[in-house]
Amino acid sequence: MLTVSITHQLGDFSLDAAFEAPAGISVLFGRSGSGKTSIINSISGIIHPDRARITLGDRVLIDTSRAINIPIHRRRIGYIFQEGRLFPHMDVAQNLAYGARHARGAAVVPEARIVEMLGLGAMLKRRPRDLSGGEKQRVAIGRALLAAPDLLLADEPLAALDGPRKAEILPYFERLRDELAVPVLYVSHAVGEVARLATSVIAIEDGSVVRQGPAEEVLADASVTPTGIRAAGAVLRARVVAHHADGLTELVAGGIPLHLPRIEQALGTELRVRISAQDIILSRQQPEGLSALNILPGQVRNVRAGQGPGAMVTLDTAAGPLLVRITQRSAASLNIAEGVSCFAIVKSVSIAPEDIG
Amino acid sequence: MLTVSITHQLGDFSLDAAFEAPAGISVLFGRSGSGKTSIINSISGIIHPDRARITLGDRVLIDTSRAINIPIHRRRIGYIFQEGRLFPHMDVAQNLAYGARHARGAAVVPEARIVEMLGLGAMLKRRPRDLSGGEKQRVAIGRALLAAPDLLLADEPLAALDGPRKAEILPYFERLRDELAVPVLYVSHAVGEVARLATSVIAIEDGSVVRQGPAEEVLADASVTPTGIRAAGAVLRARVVAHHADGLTELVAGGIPLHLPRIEQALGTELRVRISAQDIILSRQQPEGLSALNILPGQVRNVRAGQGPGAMVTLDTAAGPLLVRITQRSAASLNIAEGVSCFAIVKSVSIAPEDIG
Amino acid sequence: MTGWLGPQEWQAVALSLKVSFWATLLALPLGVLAAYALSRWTFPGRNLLNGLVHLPLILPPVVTGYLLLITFGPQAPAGQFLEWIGLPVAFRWTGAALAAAVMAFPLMVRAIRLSLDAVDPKLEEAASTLGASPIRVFITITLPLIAPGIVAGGILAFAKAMGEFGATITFVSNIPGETRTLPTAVYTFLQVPGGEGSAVRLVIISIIIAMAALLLSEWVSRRLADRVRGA
Amino acid sequence: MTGWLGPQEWQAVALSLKVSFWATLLALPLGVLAAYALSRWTFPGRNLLNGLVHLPLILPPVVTGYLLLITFGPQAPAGQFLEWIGLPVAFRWTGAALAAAVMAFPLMVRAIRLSLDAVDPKLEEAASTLGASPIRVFITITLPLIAPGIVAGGILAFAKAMGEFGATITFVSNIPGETRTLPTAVYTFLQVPGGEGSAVRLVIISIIIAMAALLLSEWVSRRLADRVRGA
Amino acid sequence: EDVTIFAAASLQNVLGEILNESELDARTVYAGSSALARQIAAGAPADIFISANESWMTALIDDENVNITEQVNLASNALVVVGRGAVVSLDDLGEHLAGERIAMALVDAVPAGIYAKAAMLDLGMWDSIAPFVVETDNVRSALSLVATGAVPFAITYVTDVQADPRVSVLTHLPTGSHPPIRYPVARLTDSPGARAVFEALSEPDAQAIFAAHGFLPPR
Ligand SMILES: Nc1ncnc2c1ncn2[C@@H]1O[C@H](COP(=O)(O)OP(=O)(O)OP(=O)(O)O)[C@@H](O)[C@H]1O
Ligand SMILES: Nc1ncnc2c1ncn2[C@@H]1O[C@H](COP(=O)(O)OP(=O)(O)OP(=O)(O)O)[C@@H](O)[C@H]1O
Ligand code: MOO
Ligand SMILES: [Mg+2]
Ligand SMILES: [Mg+2]
Repeated sequence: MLTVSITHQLGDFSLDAAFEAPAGISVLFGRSGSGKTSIINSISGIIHPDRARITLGDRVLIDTSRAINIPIHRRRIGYIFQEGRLFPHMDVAQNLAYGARHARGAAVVPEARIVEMLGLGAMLKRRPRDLSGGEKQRVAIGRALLAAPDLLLADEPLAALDGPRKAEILPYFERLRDELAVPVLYVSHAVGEVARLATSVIAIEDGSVVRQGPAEEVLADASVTPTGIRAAGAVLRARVVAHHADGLTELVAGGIPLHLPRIEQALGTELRVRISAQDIILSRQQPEGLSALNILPGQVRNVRAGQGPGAMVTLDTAAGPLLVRITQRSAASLNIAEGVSCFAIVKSVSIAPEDIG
Repeated sequence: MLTVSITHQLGDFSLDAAFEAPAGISVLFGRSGSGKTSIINSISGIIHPDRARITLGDRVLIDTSRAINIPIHRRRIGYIFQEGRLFPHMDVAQNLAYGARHARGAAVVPEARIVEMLGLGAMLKRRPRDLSGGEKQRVAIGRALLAAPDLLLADEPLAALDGPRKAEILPYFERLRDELAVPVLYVSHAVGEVARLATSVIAIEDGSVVRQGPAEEVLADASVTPTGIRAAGAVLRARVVAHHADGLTELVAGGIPLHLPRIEQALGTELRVRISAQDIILSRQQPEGLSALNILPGQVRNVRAGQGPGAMVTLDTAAGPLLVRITQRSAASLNIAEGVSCFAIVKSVSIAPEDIG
Repeated sequence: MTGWLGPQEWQAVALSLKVSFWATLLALPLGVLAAYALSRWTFPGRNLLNGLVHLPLILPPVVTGYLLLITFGPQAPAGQFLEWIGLPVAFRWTGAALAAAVMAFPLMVRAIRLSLDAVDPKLEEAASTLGASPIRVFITITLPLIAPGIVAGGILAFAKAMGEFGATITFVSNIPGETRTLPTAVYTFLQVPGGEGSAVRLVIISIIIAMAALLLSEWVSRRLADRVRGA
Repeated sequence: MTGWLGPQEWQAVALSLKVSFWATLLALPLGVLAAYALSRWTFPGRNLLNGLVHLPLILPPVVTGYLLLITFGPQAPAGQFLEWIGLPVAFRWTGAALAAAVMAFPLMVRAIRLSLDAVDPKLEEAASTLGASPIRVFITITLPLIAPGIVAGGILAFAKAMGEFGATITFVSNIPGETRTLPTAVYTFLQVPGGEGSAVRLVIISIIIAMAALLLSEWVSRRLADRVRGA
Repeated sequence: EDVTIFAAASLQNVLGEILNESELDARTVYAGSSALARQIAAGAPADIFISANESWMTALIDDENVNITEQVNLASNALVVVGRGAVVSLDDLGEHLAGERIAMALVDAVPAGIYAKAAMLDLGMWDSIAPFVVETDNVRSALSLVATGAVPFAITYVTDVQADPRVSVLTHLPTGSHPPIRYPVARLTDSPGARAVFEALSEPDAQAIFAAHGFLPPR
């Protein structure tokens, strides 16, 4: 458990943030310039905040009121920087080894595995300046992971990567989250990443925490500014029950079957499935003859009309509450109001691979 | 018109690419390390390729066979670098002015407008190191734009930006594309960006061009590796016909009405609307009582089953061909085959703001 | 001798300041040019230039002074040319400045080169893409970025010029009011038994002046390095 | 005198090489330490240290030599201490090395400081987050990154040591085979009628040696700078 | 080599020859008289000190840390005006020098300069030449200024002119016009070697060599 409370002035910008990050991945979410990097820097010890108390488990990293300030190198924190910061005088292999050399525990994952996972094999003997932007970032990720830290800080680690590479690396962060006690504080702008990875979400605005809580809650809250309407969605917990011959995997969430393209997970695995509010169509009668495979009956808990043409519907289903974004025009024409029953139509494929995990 | 033909060896990596970029935005699309930055560097003159012929309009920038090699500063090329490269000894205002000072023509957009658009007003007197990652990138964009170049090279200019900020800056690239003759070569990993901006797309793999053509064609091609299935989609041309009181804007594409959340465009404006293949639901009969507002009747041109559980359906509609991704299971149960008629159901809001433009 | 320092001694102080100032000013642009050429260009004779620049460091100062004398002396063509353009150096304070500049040159070039080598060529490329010609890139990007090195080199040169003795006295002698700089005056006192007291006074003066310059440069250099660091 | 150089002259060459080598070796670690302290730490007396380091540059060499003589002479406590630990410097080649090291020290410190100031502290921070203690950060990150500056400083010191005359002859005199270095030998020849020929030969030798060192350092420095540049 | 001689640099040739001829084994250390005197005062391992400068010898005699057991004058020297032209008479000298630069060693510090100034004062020429005096760190530098043509005249010791064909003696300055130029030698230790060297320097053989190099007998 990481607890953070920081007050710090940077020029005109004031940082005044307090939050807790439980085990798992806590995503710091906020607009450019909102103070995410500053928070991360304070935790790592790179910034010495005006006032702060930060604890990691039972270790106090800094407590300005008691004049405690553990130096950076003893904080046992892995930091994946926004700008790589590879050592220019070392080749890739040496950069990676640098983390491992000072590692304060057994490597979480063996080096060979990390090299393979990050696709670094072909460039081990190259120097940073001979790497492409994305390649540098991959090396930086590997280096931080090999240091076997007690807390991992990741500042937009995947921003420079292409989709397929992102998709390859994301599962590793998931493994970190699921298999290890190492808490991860993860800065990201990408809703997909947030939804997929976040155990909890901390939304930052202008240097302050505007919302924090379990990912399911925060992401389901359409009012969280940085997330915004388009990112709203619900996260369901589902269990893998069958792998069908036609390539679909069947999951069950609260008794309701969901069909998704093959997920390589053992039967019985519990997964989190995110369904974006805008990917759901509502229908008053049981739909038929549609290509969409997943239909969840439910009851409208409430309808909130936003500014603009949209309305956000919360639909209670057996699988859990769903968020549905429709137009006010549709809400009116379909008579959608508190208490009415209707059906949520979700295309199986609209649950993006990044949103399952 | 930019024509490019480059052969160059970088360590183990060989670049061997030839393509043409017409006016408008040509997106270079490819995985990390595929050679995008190397191509851009060759065009800008930063890399001197082993063999190359690059022409911009009627100017030859480099022709190694004729020993022509225009120096960087006379190429009149604006370059937004992957890593910012702001001048550390100048404040933001001076960095911006640097571009304008050597500008080779009237500013495309007045400085004040760029400052406002990129949200730089509050940081004009600050130095680069006091900026957040995204702020730096915004300044870099502004600086390149103010140089009034004949060709703009943009290497993942938006990767470090958050969604809302991206959404603010994208329209500017669109204006560049639509209003000015300046061709733009734009590197991006983000399908949304590509779809929205690209006039033409150049797909790179391992240093070679694997596919190039108009954006509509390339993006509709599910086989373009870097794009991948999830990014497939069709781009329709639509015209704004009405702004309704409930906040919806009505467009018409090939006689078919489409409803989208308010788009701030004058009546009569021609827009490109991208509809992702996976955001469409097919129905054999005319659907009723659904919250989805956009229903396009059409006829199946062909069905291609991919590996995995999916199938890609090309549906000819009056608005143009649509790509629809459904499961093979649905295709079978709905009897979707070449020649059958059916309806494409698109939620108005599933046309993402980034995909309109 | 009235007061703590006599008029002759004050004269030496003033002269040393003048000589060091001009020596530094003379060496600076040439030093930047030489450093740039050595750091960025490859040309035939590069090693020769490098060697020449360092020569005054390697040679005993007296030898450098002697070489200056046979190059710029009243009989030598170079000396006569300078005289002809109205800038005679033989046995003039201008010659003292020349000697000090030559002696300080290697220090200055080294300092500037180190700064130059640390400039990220990517920034220069970026300026080129913005349409800046090589000369403008140099003036607007390279020069400001190497400013700390130039200041460091300048102060090194100034300090060296304040202390230069061997080459100066060999080249331009010790003419009161014209070429009798502080170190020459100090040397004079040290040659006679019991002259240490007067020498010490002059040494203290030089130390104070050089320290002031040093502190100033330190301050300027820090501010510049600060401006330049981190992007 | 047999051959081109007589045995005494060879002796001076060998001695100068030995003295310069040890002077450089002595100055290097101290130079790195002083440069680091001046560049990174703030402590009371920082300005004083800075001044002290630069003193040999400012003072006429003869004065520096004189100060060394009264500090490390056989009668002075520091000199007696060194003698007691088995490292006498007075009128020994070790003293010549000490004098050369002191004279070269400011050049070396300046060179190293410039390199240090150019090191991006972000890289050091990154190493800290990877668990490297300050001393390890210094050894594994800072030191390799300032290697070009160290090489530059080292060669500057070596060249200066090869040419140092005033302080050396004042401090440890001109004892053949013990403290008669190349520049001192040159001086000696210049003092007698007809000695110029020998002096010129020795000057040529020093030039060749210093140029060789220079080229070597140039090469090493380029390779290092290359390794270190660009991330 | 158990005897170390600290000697003024200008005595290098003559001393080398004397040691050679007399087959005495000694180590010679040459530098400016002032530097050597200071080093001896600081404890330098010198057995014999030959100074070109009487006042430094006097200073050492007065120094209580230095134990000088014997002291004697070895030779003396005379001043000449050198140049690249023909001989001039002393009477015409003033006219000859008028308005031209003349080099001499530092007139307030280095013996050759001090004597030269004294001579010029005595001859009543100082005031007219003073603005044109070019002072050098030692007398040899003054000579080389003439040799390279940088200045037309210099005042040096007669012993300096010998080997350089580019310069010639224009006129000899009267020995009475300046204080006697003496080369005192001192013995600082009591070893037999030191005694032997000290004695040998005053022997007729040594004196002949001094004379051959242009030195005058001790005064
Ligand atoms: N030294 C400084 N002086 C003044 N303002 C500063 C300084 N350092 C940072 N800031 C400001 O503090 C704010 C927070 O910066 P920070 O780097 O934490 O943002 P961020 O959330 O990481 O943004 P991004 O997503 O763009 O990286 C920004 O507005 C930035 O301009
Ligand atoms: N000097 C070099 N020596 C060897 N290989 C190099 C050198 N420079 C670049 N490369 C390799 O060339 C390939 C192309 O690099 P480039 O920077 O063009 O990729 P990119 O497509 O821009 O990637 P990214 O999206 O990660 O920025 C990469 O595999 C890179 O490792
Ligand atoms: O022997 Mo001297 O002291 O150089 O004139
Ligand atoms: Mg940031
Ligand atoms: Mg790239």
